[in-house]
Amino acid sequence: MPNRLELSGITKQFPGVLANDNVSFAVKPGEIHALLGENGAGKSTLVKMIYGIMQPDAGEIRWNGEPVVVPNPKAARKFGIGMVFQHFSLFEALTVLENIALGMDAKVPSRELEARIREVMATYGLALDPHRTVATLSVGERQRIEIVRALLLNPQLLIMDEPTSVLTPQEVEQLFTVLRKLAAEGCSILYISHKLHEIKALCDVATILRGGKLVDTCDPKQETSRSMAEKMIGSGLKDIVKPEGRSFGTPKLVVNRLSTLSTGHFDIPVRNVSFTVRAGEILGIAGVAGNGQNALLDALSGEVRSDDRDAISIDGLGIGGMDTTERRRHGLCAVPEERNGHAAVGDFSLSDNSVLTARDRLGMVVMGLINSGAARTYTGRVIADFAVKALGPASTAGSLSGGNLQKYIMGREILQKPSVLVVSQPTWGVDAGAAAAIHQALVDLAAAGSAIVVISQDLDELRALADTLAVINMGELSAARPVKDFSVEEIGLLMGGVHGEAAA
Amino acid sequence: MQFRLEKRREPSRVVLYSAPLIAVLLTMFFGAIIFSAIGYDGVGAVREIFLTPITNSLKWQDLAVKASPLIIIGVGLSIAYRANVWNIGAEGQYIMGGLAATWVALLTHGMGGFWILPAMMVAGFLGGAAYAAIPAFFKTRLNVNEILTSLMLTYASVQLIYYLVRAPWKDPMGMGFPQTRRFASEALLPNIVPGTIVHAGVPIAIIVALVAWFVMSRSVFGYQVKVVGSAPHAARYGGFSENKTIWLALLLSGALAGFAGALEVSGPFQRMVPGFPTNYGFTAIIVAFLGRLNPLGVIFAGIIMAITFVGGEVAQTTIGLPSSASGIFQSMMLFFLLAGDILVRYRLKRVAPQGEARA
Amino acid sequence: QTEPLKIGFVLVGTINDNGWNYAHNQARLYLEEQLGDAVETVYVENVPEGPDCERVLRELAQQGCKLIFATSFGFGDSVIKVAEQFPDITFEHATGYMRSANVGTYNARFYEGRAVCGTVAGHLSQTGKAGYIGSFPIPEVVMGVNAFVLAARKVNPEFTITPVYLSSWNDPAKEADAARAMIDQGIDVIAQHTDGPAALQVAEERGIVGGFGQGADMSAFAPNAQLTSIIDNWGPHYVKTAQAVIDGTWESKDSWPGLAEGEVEIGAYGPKVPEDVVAAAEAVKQGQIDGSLHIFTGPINDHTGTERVAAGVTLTDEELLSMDWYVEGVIPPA
Amino acid sequence: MSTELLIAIIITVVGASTPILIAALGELVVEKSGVLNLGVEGMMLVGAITAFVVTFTTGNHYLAIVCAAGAGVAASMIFGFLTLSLSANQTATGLALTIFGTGFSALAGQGYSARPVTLLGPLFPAELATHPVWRVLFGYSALVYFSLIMVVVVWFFLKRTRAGLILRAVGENDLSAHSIGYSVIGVRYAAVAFGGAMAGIAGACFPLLLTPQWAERMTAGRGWIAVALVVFASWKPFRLLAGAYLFGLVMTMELYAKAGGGPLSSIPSELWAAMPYLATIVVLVLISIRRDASSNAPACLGRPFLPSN
Ligand SMILES: Nc1ncnc2c1ncn2[C@@H]1O[C@H](COP(=O)(O)OP(=O)(O)OP(=O)(O)O)[C@@H](O)[C@H]1O
Ligand SMILES: Nc1ncnc2c1ncn2[C@@H]1O[C@H](COP(=O)(O)OP(=O)(O)OP(=O)(O)O)[C@@H](O)[C@H]1O
Ligand SMILES: [Mg+2]
Ligand SMILES: [Mg+2]
Repeated sequence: MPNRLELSGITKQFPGVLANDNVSFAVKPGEIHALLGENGAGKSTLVKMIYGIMQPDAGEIRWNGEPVVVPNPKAARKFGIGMVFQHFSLFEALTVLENIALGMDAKVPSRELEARIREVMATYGLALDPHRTVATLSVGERQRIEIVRALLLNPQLLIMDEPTSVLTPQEVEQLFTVLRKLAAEGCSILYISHKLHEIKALCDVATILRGGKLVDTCDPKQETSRSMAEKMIGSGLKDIVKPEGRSFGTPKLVVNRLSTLSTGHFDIPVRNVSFTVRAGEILGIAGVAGNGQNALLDALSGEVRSDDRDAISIDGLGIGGMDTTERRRHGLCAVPEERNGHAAVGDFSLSDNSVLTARDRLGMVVMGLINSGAARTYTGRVIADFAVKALGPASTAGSLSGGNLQKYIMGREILQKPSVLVVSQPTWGVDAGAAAAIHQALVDLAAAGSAIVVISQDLDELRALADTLAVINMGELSAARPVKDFSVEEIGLLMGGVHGEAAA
Repeated sequence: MQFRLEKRREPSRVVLYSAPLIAVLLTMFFGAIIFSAIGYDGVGAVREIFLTPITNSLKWQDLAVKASPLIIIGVGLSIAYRANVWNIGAEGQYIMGGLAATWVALLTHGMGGFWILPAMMVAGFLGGAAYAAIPAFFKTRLNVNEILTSLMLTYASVQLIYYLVRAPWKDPMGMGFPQTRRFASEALLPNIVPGTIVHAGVPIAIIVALVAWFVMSRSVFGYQVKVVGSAPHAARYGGFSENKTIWLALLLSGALAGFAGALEVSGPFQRMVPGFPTNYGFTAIIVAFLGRLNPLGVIFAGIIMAITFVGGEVAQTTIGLPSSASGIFQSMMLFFLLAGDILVRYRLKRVAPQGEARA
Repeated sequence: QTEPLKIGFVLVGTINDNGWNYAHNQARLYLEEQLGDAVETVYVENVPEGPDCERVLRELAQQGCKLIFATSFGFGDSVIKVAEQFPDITFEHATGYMRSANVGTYNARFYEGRAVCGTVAGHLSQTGKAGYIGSFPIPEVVMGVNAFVLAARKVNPEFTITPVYLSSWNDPAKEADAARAMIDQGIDVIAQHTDGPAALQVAEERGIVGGFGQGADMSAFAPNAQLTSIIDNWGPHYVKTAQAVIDGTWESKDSWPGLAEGEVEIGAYGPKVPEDVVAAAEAVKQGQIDGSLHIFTGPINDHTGTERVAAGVTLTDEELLSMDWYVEGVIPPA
Repeated sequence: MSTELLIAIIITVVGASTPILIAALGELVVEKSGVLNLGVEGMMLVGAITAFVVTFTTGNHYLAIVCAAGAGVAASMIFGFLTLSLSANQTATGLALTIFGTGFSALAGQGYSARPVTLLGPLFPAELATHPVWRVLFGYSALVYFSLIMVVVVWFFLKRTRAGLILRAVGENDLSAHSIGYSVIGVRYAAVAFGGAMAGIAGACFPLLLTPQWAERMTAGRGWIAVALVVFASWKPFRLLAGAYLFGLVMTMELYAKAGGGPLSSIPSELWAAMPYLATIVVLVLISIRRDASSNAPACLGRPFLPSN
């Protein structure tokens, strides 16, 4: 039987970046094939060319043995290639049915389409109401739409670009069941993820890219996560150095029965959240995206102020009514999950971005005027200390890759030596090397006596980083316990909303 | 041979600042061709519209007087647009500023005092700001689109002039014609260059632009406006209130428009007339864009626009170009500028024809 | 060989407006035709009132115009100001009242034409109701409304007129809708003080008794509905003034000619106007030409019925030019 | 009020509302695709002069309407090219288009203002419309029926057709639509062209439906009202219909009140003239108080489409 998909010599040049350099590999029918690599290694670029979103500069794509050109996604779907994107491509204001209809090339009467959707969902055990508006759905449900949409085409190859970064362990397991079933039916799967233990559990073959070049093809079941990670980054991986048996100091950040109002249409507010973080402690907050993490971060950072002054206090001082600037003055820095446009301004230089949060703590403002020299100096330090790949303080934030921007943002906050730091998704989509560096910086900051709150959906990250852990679900926070007292299953159940006895 | 647009890593400053110049040159070039094609003296049109006002020193005073309100309003608008606040009702705020100043002038008619003129200026400021406060209120409270409210208010303000000069403010000595009395000398803006019509508003416009430039490029306020404009979420995160910025941007742009109105009514007009709305507020929108939303750029853009107006009249008398031609030249200039904008972020790259590329 | 006299015209609207500015431009062409090589003319259209006008006046002066006509009331301030700077240039300002050594004013007695139209309306209207579309209630317009209804009531004492002000200089669609609103409410004769033919066209379309051309003959737009028209004929005044400047005899004065001087003309009568009505109208016209009739001669009551002008008394020009009250028969707006 | 008068008022209101309705329907589709074209007034003027010139030279009203639509499309393509192909700022480009349309129509219309044409007559034979009540139904020209049919067509297109779904999707999330293989730029070009055609036809209403002549700037700001109406109607075609007629009513009521000399006629004419604009603001505010309205706004409205590749 010919290979389902065969790439030979695929090359794609972007200005200044060779995103794919002479990449060749093959995917067999029914094979679950992993595509691994650091940020910017060229994975997304490669699959976009397979799906016809971009065209290769050179090289050949063979489909079931035949050389083909994929001019656009429509043609790809005609071949039987389906794709689930790294960033969802859904229309919030439209219904599930409309969203799926949009993904179909042929016009199918909506009644018939609905019947087929129900059939596919029954076959693969996916539950969804076709008439719900997408905006009201959870992240996991949204992903199901994408999958159903791809499955309706009876694909012979399903491409999934980082599908699990937003799912609970249980949802991941469900997804894997579906994928294995599909593979058993002969559908090939090209699977991109940064989560190496998932790759080990799911995939038959792994192709590893580094700097756009194919560096290795291996059997993930024969490798360790560490060995694959080292192949990806091309050198040894550093471990987090976390001093054992630390003792924590006095309570620094105390949150007492914090509630927020429902703001927008579909944001989940938090209810009655209480926790305490002591000096030197890292508190991890786990949870599936969309369970109130954003509201919690906004409330802690001061973007949304509380009516109750004492709902949040630092070193005993109630700061609930203060805005972000005042809170920063009192030592609380925060990093939201969205980098470009929230934590940083894409159009501004890095130097100007430093003014955004560091202007008061580092004296960048004199009599209402900005001291741009001070901002430049500080930015230079951040770039140097956090190995940010940028031309200099004058580069615009938008010109940095996501990972480098994240390093800059973390550096900008950490070097302000906050006494309390709240971060959300500190390493989302960041590659292993950069993630390790960020983790180490957080640990070092805690060791120097700061209290840190890490909100993350990545359980591996939390288990490696946090001292204590709490789980957020539907806006409510479970009690915090030392992280080693939790099992993965228990966290997963808490994330899914099952509490107490049921979890035991 | 084909061209392709390719994104630049960093926006090009060279293109950013040269684009307006290129737009003007392209307008001259294509304007000449187009107007020749439809039977006018195209080259003459371009010469008279763009060059005569600069080369004829008699026209300089006209340029200065015409440009100064455009600059003052354009500076305010450029700040508002930076904040992503689309105030297109500057004409209405200009009118309200003029009316507020007129009100002071009529109220104080017959009283002497050096304070009258400053009071009129303050009234103009407040009048414009107050009128801009209406869209600001609705925008921040109810998220009503400020483009529409500010524009609709402009139409309403024109009617307010008509009403006031026809009824309560009518000049008792004016033979029943709809206009106010001529202001007393204390309420008139002084001339600063004897023998010309250059009034105090001209240097004021330059000062306003310079101060605005300094504030926008150096101060926290300028920073705040820019952050809110390009990334409102980031602004909130950085401790800047979006609503407060919208208020400030609208009030400031309204106040400057109103100030321009006060200067105009006390300077060139010397009384309120139904013809007071002369589209300065709308033209200043073009000025703001042509000036790249930068107060220094606005000075030059204001002068360029003034040139096209003054030159448009010259061309009417010398070569019989219809008055509608200036509008066409102005819109062409803006079209070319907006088209050229893309080259700030992208570059044109020559690509080999299809087929050759795929070896 | 002497240089031709260069004459500038400043127009507030476009020469294509079918009305006021059109008439001035026609007169300019007439002037060129009459005086030939002795004159050279230029014009600037769409000149806003205010400082822009000032600039245009200076531009014309700098270009060597020795005589400048500014044809809109709102140009007054600018004319006075610029005239001071150019004492050797002659300025003439239409419909204004401010004069100086080198500024004269001129206007035309349109109300005389209105009286002729009112006479026709009084005879022909079946409902006895006329409408009058204007942009703003300025004395010029008020005078016209009053003259019209005074003449009509001499024929039909029950005659009334309803002025409608649009608060806009140029919105033909609104003028047309105003005409429709009038016709729908029983008005069968429409006069307008706005420049376009919109109202007449509606009259034509609806087949009511009719209306009157304003500023120019508009029978092309309403061959049946145009009963007659008031034609602005500025030509003779322009020729006279230019000649006076050439001869060096010009002096600053106010000139307010009317039917007698040919400055205001009554156009051809429409097919709907019978002989006897033409005769009656011509009589009113002749009366005004020979001075036997002045439409604003008392007794005149205002719209509340109080006597405003005693019998035998005629309003002075001064009083006419600042007229802000309506005569009996006008249904006054706000 | 007599029935006759009532009917007469209705007929005038319908006429006054029709151009606004047509232009606003076009703009609604444009905005649904995520584009804000503020050049409606300019495109209407281009349509008006085109319709006039064609009627004047050929006497064929229907040809004039088609040409006006074509001219509107041509004008809209300037906007489309700048904002879609070159990602220029939509607000500024729209304003420039209005300035351009005003200047262009004035230039093209030179020499045409002293020329009469005839209105487009009623669509149905006069016998159908003899009785006043029948006149309300059958007494209008084709433009009026066109506007009403287009309300239904636009509604059906957006709600019930696949193309409409794609158009909404593009306005909702351009990047996603792009990534599943729809041509965002293509869809938006089509929408902008449709908006241009409708604005052109709306312009044609001025010489063909309202007043058979050409006058510079004869649309007198109604294009802006059309833009405002789209928000007013929260992007819903039938609400747009109601809104346009409400405005036609406000604008016309003034004239009936004054011409009739009733108590309403004592309101100063300046206040009357300002009323449609003030009413627009009031309604925008009322609509916004009900929060759901803005949620119907296309999420990408006015933002340039900048795909990463
Ligand atoms: N048009 C372009 N011209 C030049 N460089 C570009 C262009 N578009 C993107 N880039 C480069 O792409 C990078 C940003 O892309 P992207 O965010 O996909 O990076 P990444 O390496 O995949 O990081 P991450 O996965 O963390 O987001 C930057 O390095 C930027 O310089
Ligand atoms: N549209 C683009 N224009 C220019 N450069 C690009 C573009 N898209 C991606 N790149 C660059 O190409 C390289 C490969 O990017 P790609 O998105 O394929 O990485 P990736 O392996 O998917 O990374 P990640 O793990 O962060 O998703 C990066 O350096 C990126 O900066
Ligand atoms: Mg990436
Ligand atoms: Mg990727």
